[in-house]
Amino acid sequence: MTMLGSYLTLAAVLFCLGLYGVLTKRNAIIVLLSIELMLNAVNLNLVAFAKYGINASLRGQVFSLFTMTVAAAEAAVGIAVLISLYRRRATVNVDEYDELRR
Amino acid sequence: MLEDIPVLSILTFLPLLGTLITLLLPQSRVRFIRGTAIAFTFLPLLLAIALYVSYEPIVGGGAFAEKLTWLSIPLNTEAGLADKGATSYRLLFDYRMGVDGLSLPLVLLTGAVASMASLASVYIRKRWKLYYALFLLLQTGMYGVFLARDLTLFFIFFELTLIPMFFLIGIWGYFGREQAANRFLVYNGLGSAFMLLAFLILIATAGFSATETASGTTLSFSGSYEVLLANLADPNAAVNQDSIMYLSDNLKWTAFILLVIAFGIKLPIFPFHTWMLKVHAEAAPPVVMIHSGILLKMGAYGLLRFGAFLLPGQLQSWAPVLATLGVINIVYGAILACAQKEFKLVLAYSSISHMGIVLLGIASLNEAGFEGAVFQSVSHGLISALLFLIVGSLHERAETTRIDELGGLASVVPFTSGILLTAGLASLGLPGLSGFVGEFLSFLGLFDSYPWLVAVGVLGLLFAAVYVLRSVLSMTYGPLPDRFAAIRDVRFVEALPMIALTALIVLLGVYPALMTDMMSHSFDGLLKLLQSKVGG
Amino acid sequence: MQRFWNDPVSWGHAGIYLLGAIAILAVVIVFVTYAIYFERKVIGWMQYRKGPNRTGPLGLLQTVADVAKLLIKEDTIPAKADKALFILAPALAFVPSFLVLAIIPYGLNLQFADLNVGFLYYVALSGITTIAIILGGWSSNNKYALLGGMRSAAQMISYEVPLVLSVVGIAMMTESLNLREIVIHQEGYFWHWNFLPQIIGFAVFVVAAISELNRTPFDLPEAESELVAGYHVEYSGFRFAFFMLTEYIYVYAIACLATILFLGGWNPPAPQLDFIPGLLWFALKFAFIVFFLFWIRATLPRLRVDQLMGMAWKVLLPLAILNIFLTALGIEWWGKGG
Amino acid sequence: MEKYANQYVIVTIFLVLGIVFPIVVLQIGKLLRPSKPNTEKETTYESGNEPVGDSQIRFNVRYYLYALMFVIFDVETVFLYPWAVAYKQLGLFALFEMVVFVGLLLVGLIYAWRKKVFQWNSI
Amino acid sequence: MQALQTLTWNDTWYLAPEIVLAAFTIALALLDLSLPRRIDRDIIGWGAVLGLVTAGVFVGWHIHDLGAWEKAGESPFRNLLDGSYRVDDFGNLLKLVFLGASALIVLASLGTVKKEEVPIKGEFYYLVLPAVLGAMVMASSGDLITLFIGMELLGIASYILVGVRKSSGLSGEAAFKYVVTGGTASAFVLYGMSFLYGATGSTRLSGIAQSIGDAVEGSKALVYVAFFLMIVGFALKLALAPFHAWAPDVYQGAPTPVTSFLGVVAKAAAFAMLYRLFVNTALYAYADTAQVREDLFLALAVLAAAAMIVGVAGALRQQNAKRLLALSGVANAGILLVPLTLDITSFHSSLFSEFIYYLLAYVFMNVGAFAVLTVVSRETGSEELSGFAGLYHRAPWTAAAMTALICSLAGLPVTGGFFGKLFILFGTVQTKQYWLAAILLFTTVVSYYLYFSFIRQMFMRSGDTERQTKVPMATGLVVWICAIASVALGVLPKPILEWVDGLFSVSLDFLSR
Repeated sequence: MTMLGSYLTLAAVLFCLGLYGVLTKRNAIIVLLSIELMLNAVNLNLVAFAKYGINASLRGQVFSLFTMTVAAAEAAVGIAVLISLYRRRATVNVDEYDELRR
Repeated sequence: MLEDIPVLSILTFLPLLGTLITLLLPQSRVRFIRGTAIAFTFLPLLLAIALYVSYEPIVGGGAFAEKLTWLSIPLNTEAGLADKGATSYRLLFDYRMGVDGLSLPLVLLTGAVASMASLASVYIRKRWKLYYALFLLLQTGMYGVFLARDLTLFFIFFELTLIPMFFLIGIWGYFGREQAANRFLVYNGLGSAFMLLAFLILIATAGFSATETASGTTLSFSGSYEVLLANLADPNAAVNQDSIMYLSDNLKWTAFILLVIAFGIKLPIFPFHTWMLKVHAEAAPPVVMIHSGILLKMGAYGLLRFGAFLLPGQLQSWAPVLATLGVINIVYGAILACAQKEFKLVLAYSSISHMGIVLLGIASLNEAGFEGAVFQSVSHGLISALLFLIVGSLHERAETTRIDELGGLASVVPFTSGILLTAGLASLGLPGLSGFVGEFLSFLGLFDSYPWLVAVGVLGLLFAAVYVLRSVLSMTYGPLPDRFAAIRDVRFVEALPMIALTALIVLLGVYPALMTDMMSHSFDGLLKLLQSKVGG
Repeated sequence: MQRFWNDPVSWGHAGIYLLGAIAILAVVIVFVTYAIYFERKVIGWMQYRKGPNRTGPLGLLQTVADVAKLLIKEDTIPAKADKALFILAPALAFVPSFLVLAIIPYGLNLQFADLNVGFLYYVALSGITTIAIILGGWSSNNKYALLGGMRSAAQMISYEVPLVLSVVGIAMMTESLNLREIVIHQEGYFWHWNFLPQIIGFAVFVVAAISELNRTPFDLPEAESELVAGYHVEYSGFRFAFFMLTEYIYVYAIACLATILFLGGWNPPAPQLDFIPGLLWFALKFAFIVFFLFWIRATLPRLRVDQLMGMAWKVLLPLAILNIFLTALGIEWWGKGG
Repeated sequence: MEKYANQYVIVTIFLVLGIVFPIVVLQIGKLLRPSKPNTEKETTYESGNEPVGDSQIRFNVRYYLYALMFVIFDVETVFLYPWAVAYKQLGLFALFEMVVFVGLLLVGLIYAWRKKVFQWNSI
Repeated sequence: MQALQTLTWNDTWYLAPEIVLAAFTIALALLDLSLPRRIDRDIIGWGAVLGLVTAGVFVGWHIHDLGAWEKAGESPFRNLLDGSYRVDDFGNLLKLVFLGASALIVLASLGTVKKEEVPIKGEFYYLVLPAVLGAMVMASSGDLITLFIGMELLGIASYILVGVRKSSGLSGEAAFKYVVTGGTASAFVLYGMSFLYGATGSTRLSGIAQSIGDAVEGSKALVYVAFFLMIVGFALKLALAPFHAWAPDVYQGAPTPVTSFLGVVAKAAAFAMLYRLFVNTALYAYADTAQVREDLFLALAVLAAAAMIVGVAGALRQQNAKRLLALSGVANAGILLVPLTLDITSFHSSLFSEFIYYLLAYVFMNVGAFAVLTVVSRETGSEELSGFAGLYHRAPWTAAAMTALICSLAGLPVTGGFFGKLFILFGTVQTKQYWLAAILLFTTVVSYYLYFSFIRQMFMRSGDTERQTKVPMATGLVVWICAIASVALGVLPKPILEWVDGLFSVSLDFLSR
C-alpha cells in the first residue's frame, strides 16, 4: 500500500499546485494550464486506485481516458474563448478582465 | 337564510370579483370604475350587517362555518409509516371559514371603514383604475384574515393584504411614499415570517391527526384551527411524549414568542412601531384610513386568536410582560404625541397609545379585558378612520396638516371642525363616545389582575387629553392665517362618510351592548381553560 | 533480445541492452550517412547528373566529410537568441527520434522492446519532436526561423491526425497495436499484406508520413526559396547536424513502420520464399520505401502552404475516416476471421 | 510481469543513450571546433539585411485554430483505438455507435470547413 | 470481472430522448452551415424548440411506460449498460423540467436575440441542445463516469453559449471566468470521485452503494475526503456561497437567454447529480454511515444557509437587473439545496417532491423574469434596474405578468414560489431543522425588498419614454406561460404533487438496483 500512498501524495501535491495556480496566477493561459494540472492529478489518482486500490479493475483507467478527453475539449474551448477575448482586450492578464465588476 | 349559502366566502370574494371587473373596464371611464368599486365595497358591508343580524351568540359561528378540502398534499410514505398501519399520509391545507364573536365585530369594522374609505377616495387624483383594483383586492385580504379558520389560509390572506397595501402606499402617497412602502413591506414581511414559522411548528406537531376511513387510516398534518385547538387543549397529548402530537414546552414557548413578535409588529408594540409612523405620515388619506382603521387590528386579532386561544398557558405566564408592554405603549405614544407638530404624527402616536390599551385588555386574562380589547380595536378603528378622513379633507384644502401652520379653521370650515372636535373627544375617551367604552372595559379587566399597572396606564390617558385638546383646539380656534381664508367647507361626498362614522362612534358609545353581546360566549372556552390552569 | 524478455531484470541484461542500443545507434548513423549519399546520388541520377563522386571511391566518403566538417565548424549562437532553449532544441528533437527505434521489430526474433501499444508509442514520442522544432524556431529569435517553426508545427500536427487514423484499419484487422503481432498477422502471400486490403489507409499513411517528415513536396517549413532554411536558419555546426540526424532517423523509422504496418514486415511475398531470411525481406522493403521517398522528392514540386493544410484536413482526414468504416464493413462482410 | 519490466528497461536505456549521445558529441565538438565569436557573427540572420525589431512576435491566430482542431481529432483517436482493437468482439452495433461518434466529429470538421478555418490566406 | 454489457438496439428506445436531441443538434448544425447567409436563423431556433419538444414527448412516453410497469408489478426503472445509465422516474421528471425550461428559454429568445448582439444566432440556438443533453445525462446516470461526461457536456456547451456574443468583451470575459470556475469545479468533483472510486472500488453508483458501508469501516477518512471534495466542486458549480463570486459576473456578461439557461437548467442538473451522488450511494442503508451522513448533510445545510444569506445580502446592493437575478439565483440554489439536507425519517421522506416542486416554480419564475428582462433591455438598451422604470405605462400587461413573477420569486401567496417554499419549510420543521427554517424565512423577507425594487421601478417611477414597448410574440407567449404557471402552481399545487408522488419513490428510484 505504500505505492498507493506515494501516488496519492503526488496527486495531492499536483492538485494543490494546480489550485494554487488557478487562484494566484495572472496569465490566463497559465490559469488554464493549472486547471489541466488539477485534472491530471485526478488521472494519477484514478490510475493509482485502478492498480492498487481495493477491487483493482480497469474502471479507473477507463475513467482517466474520459477525463483526458474531456480535459482536452475543455482546454480547446478555454483557449478559443481566450482567443476571442484577447482580440477584444489585447491582454492575457486576468487582472485586467475586470469590466464586469462594478 | 344565510346559513344555506357560503356567506363568508361570498363576503370575502365579492371585492375580488370587483377587482376583476374593474380591471376589465376601460381606463377612461373613471366614474364607472369608481361606481363599481364603491358598489363592491358596500355589498360586503351589507352582507356583514346581515351576518350580524342573524348571528346568535349561543350558537357561535358554527352556523356559517364553511369547510372544504383545498389542498391535500401527499407526503411520501415509504420511510416507515407502514408499521403505523397508515394507508395514506398527507399534508392538509383546508379552506375553512368561520365567524365568532371575536371576528364578527372586526368584520363589521372592516366593512364600515372600507366603505367610508371608498367614498373618501375622491382624494385620489391619478391612476384610478389601478387604485380601485388594488383597493378591492385589499378588502378581500382583510375579510379573509378575520374569517379564515385555517392557519395557512390565514397566512395567505395576511400576505394578501401586504401586496396591495404596498402599492397603495407607494404609488398614491406623499413625498416619502416609496420609503414608507418599503418599510411597510419589510417590517410586515418580517412579522409574517415569524408567524409562518410559529404556524409551521404548530402544524408539524399539534396539527397531526389520524382519521379512520373505510379504506384505512389516514395520517395527516393539518393547519385547521379546530384540529389544533382540540389537540392543544388535549391534556393527554402533553403527557405522552412519544406522540408526534407532543409539543414540548420549549417549542410552545418558541411558537408563542414568535407569534407575539409577529403580531406585535403589526399592532405595533413599542420597539417595532417605527414603520407605522412613516406609513401614517406618507400614505394617502383613504389608505391610512384602512391602514390605521383595520390593518393594525389584525395584530390584535391574531394575538387573541392564535396567541390566546391556542397557547393560553404561555399567555398566562407572559401576561405581566404583555401588560407592561401595553403600558409602555400607552405612555410612550401619549408623551410623543404631545411633542408632535404634524397632526398626522399626533394621530400616529395616539394610535400607538391606543393599541397599548388593546394589549392591556389581552393581558388582563378575563372576560372584561378581552371584550375591552376587541371593543377598543373597533372603536379606535372607527375613530382613527374618521380622523384621517378629516386630515384628508384638510390637506386637500390647506395643503398642510401641521398644527403650527393651521388655526382658526372653525370660522371657515365649521362642519369639519365640529366633526374634528367630536372625533378628538372620542379619541381621548369622553364618556358617551365609543372610545370610552373600550378603555373602560380594558382597564376594568386589568384592574382585576394588575391594579398597579392601571394607575400608570391611566396616567397615559391624561396625556391623551393634553395632546388631543392641544392639537384640535389650536387647529380650530385662534387666528386664521390669511391664506386659508378662501377655503370652503366639505362637499357632500366627503360629509357623508364623516357623518356616518361619527354616528357609529356615538352609537357604540351610548349602546355598547350592540357589540359586547355578540362577544359573550366567544371567550367562554378560553376562560375555562385559563381558570383550570390557574386552579391546577 | 527476445530470449531475455522473460528473465528477471538484472544489471547483466541491462548491459546487453545497452550494447544493443549502442549498436543500433551505430547502424542508424551509418544509415543516415549513406542515406544522404544515396539521396544525392538518386536525385542526381534522376536529373541526369552524377551526384557526389569526388571524395572517396564513387564519392562514398562525401557525407563522412560533410559530417566531419560540421563537427569542427564554429558554433555560433545569435546574441538575441534564448540560449538555454536554443541549446536544448536539437537534443530534444533527437531524443524521441532515437527512442522510437526501441520498438521496431526487424524480424520475428529481432526486436528490442515489444510493447502492446507499439504504434501509439511511436506516435506519442514523435510528437515531442514537434515541440523541439517550435523551440528551435522560437529561441533563434529570427523571423524566418519562427515562421518555419510555426509552419512546421501546424503541418506536423495536421498530418498527425490522418497518420494516426490511417492505421486504425490495421488495428481493427489485427485486434492489436503490437507491431510484432501486426506483422505476424500478415503472414502468407503478399496479398495478405495490409497494403492491399488497406489500400486507402496505405495511401493516406504514405502521404501523411512524407509530410510528417517535412520532406519535399511538403517541406514548407524549410522552404529554401521562402524561408531560407526554416526553423534551423540560425543553427550551425553539430547542432544543425542533430536536426538533420533527427530528420533522417525519422526517415528510417517511417520506412520501417511502413514496412511493418503495410508491407508485411519480414514476411516473404510468398511462403515458399521463406528460405531467404526475414531480415533480408525486411531490408528490401525498407530500401524500397526509402528509395520511394527520394523518388518523390526528385519528382514532385513543393506544394503551396494553403494547399498543404487543406490537403490534410479536407482530403486525408475524410479519407482516413472512410477507410475505418470501409474496414469495419469489410470485417462484417467477410467475417471476423479475416 | 518480467516481460514488461524488461521492455521498460530497454526503453529507459534508449532514453538515457539518446540524452547522453548529443551531450557527448557536442562536448567532443567543443574540443575540436574553433570559437571566435564576434558581434557580426552573432547578429540575427536576415538574408544580409540589418535585422529590424524583435522577432519573437505574436504569430497568426490561425496556428491556434489548427492546434485546437488537432486537440479535438487527436483525442478522438483515444476512443477509436480501443474500439478498433476490440471491434471484432463488439459487433455491428458498435459500428453504429462509432458512426455516431465520428459523425459528430465530422460535423465539427464540416463546421470548421464552412467557417473557413482551413483557408490559409496569409503567412 | 463482469461480462461486458454493450448497448443494444433495444436500449435505443430508452435513450430515445437523448438520441433525438443529438440528432437534432447535428441536423440543425448542418442546416445552419448549409443555409445561405441572408436567411434568418430563427428557423434554427424553431427547429431547436421542435427538438426539445420531441424529446419531451419521448420522456413523457417513458414515464407512461414506467407507470404501466409499476402497475404490472415490474420494477419501474430500466438499467442500461449494466447500470451505468438508468431510466427511472427521478431522471424522467427532471428531464421534463430541463426540456420544458429550455424550450421556454429558446422560445423567449426567438425574436429578441438580435443579430448585432449575437452574430452567430444559429449556433446559439443549436448549442442549447447538447447542453440540455448533458443535463439529461446527469439526471439519469448510474455511474460516475457517465455523470462526469454529462456534467462536462453541459459545461462545455454552456461555456460556448456564454461567450457566444463574440463582439462583446463582456461576453468573452464572462465566458473565460466561467471556463475557469467551471474547470476548477470539475476538477474538484472529479478529484472527489476518484477518492470515492478508491474507497469503494467501483464507479457504478450501485457498486458504491453496496460497498460504502465497508468503505466507511475501512477508511473513513477517504470517504470524507471524497464527499467533501465533491461538495466543494458542486458548491462552485451551483454558485453556493462562499463559492458564488463568479456568478454575477458570468450572468451579467452572458446573453440574457443564456443567463436564464445557466440559472435554471445548469443548476437543476447539478442538483440532479447531487441527488444521484448523495442519495443513491445509500448512506442511509448502513449504521456505520450514519455519522458520515450527518456530517455531510450538515455541511450541505450550512452551505445552503450561507447561500441564502449571501445571495440575498449581495443582491440588495445591485443595480443591474441581471446581477440581481444572478444573486437571487444563488439564494434560490440555497433553498433548493435544503430538501436534500433533510434527514429521511419515518415522518419525512418527501424530499424529492419538495425539491422538484420548488424547482418547477423556480423554472417558471426565473425564465419568465429573464424573458421580461430581454424585452426591457431590448427596448431601453440597458440591463439596469432603472430600465424597468415606468414599464407599467409602456406595457401594462407585461408589467402585470412581471408582478406575478416577482411575487413568485419573493414567495408571496398564492404563487408557486410560495408553496414551494412552504413545503420545504414544512420539511425542515418536520425534521426539526428549525434554524434552517428560520434562515430561509428571514432571507425570504429580506428578499421582498429586493424583488419589490422591480415593482417600485415598474409602477412608481416614470421612464424616459412613454412609447409603447413592443413585445415580440414568442417572448410574450413565454412571459405569459410563466406568469400563469407561477400563479397556477400556487393555486393548485395538488395535481402536480399527486402526480410526482405517484411516480417517484425513494426506494425504487434511489435505493433499488
